[in-house]
Amino acid sequence: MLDVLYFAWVRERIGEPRETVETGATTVAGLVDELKAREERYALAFSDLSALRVAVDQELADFDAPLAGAREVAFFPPMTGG
Amino acid sequence: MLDVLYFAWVRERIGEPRETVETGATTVAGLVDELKAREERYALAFSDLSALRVAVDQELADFDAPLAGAREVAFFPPMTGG
Amino acid sequence: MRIRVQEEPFDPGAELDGFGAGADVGAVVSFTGMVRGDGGLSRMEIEHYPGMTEKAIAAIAGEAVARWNLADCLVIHRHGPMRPGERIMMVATASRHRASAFEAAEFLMDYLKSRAPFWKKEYGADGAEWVAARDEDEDALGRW
Amino acid sequence: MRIRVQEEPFDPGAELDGFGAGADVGAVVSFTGMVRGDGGLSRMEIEHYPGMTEKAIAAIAGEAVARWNLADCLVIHRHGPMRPGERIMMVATASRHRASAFEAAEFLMDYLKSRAPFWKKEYGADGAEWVAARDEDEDALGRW
Repeated sequence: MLDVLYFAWVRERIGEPRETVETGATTVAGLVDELKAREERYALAFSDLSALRVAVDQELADFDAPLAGAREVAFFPPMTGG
Repeated sequence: MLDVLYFAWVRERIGEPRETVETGATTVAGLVDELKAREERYALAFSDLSALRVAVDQELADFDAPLAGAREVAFFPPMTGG
Repeated sequence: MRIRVQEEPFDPGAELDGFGAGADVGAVVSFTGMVRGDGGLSRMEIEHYPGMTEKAIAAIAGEAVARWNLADCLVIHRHGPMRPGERIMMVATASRHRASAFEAAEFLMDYLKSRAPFWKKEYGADGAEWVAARDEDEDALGRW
Repeated sequence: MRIRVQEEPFDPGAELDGFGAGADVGAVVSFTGMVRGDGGLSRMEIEHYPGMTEKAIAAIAGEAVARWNLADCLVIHRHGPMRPGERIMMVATASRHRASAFEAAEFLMDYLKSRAPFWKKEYGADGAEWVAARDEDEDALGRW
């Protein structure tokens, strides 16, 4: 069981801010593939990974980061704070 | 008739903050030579010109700056504001 | 070190009151960022990632304190709706010397811009748009 | 543009209140310099050149405003006696963008340090001494 969070336009494309997923994926990229296979809105949101950033348990991570032990994964565009 | 001002340790060595001098000097350097010839305290204050800065009519100037039309000349060490 | 993530406005003058007090502090630098009303912008909305935001800012501020040996460091960043002229965020640094206070403040700004989980959405004459990150902002991290 | 040369203390928070207000200002940077109590320093005295001081600061601030297209610029510099922990001076800059506000503030500091007629005398355990200008301060002007 993994909490998956979406922010900014990723959230808008997917249509919800968070969901809990049952996944067998061992990496972030594996999780993305599972989500893309689900529905068109996920395929659209994840169509260009270079435009996305990911955090695993609230730390910035790469798409090949392992999911073992992770409780929370978040997807969002590059940050624009400051 | 020229007002001559001294600041910081130049003022302390010369012993007064300002004086009015009658001078025939045409440049700052000429004025310095006249002052040095006056008394030991001036010779001491002006012994190392590289340690001094000069302003003519409240604008930073060089020692070879002309005195024509000047009303006020000031001598002081490099500034330490901020 | 004082870090706040909040929806409410803040008063930079009041925040700086007493900041950096102490006989070994010679320099305090502050930066305040405001919403500009460029190109018909009527409002802005900032989304953030509660939980991660605080952690990310604490890590960035902690690195600034360690690297420039700061006596104190302050970061305030708002989220939610804001109008032109309103303050978005501020940082302040207190240090022995001027150069380190300036450098640390610029470091904080560069990292907050690209490494703290905030996203700006602008509402203007042509509708709403998420602000795109700029390559220069990412490149700016290279100087540290 | 606001320039003040004064003996009295000042309150940076109050000075920043309302500074840089306006819909085209996105960034305000401030710097405040304080007396450090290093090496047994008990007090400091700042001498200046009344008349020239104001002109020199106005020229420096005017150049900063023109060069970085500042929306506003503030310089306050004290003279007279001061104790450790007291504020000596402050500058503030208001600009559209962050980089120009930071650069202009650093420019102001570099020039005020070496081109405004102030001289510091420090009173410590070993007596009184005029602060010597440092080569680095003069060199710093080379970057502008």
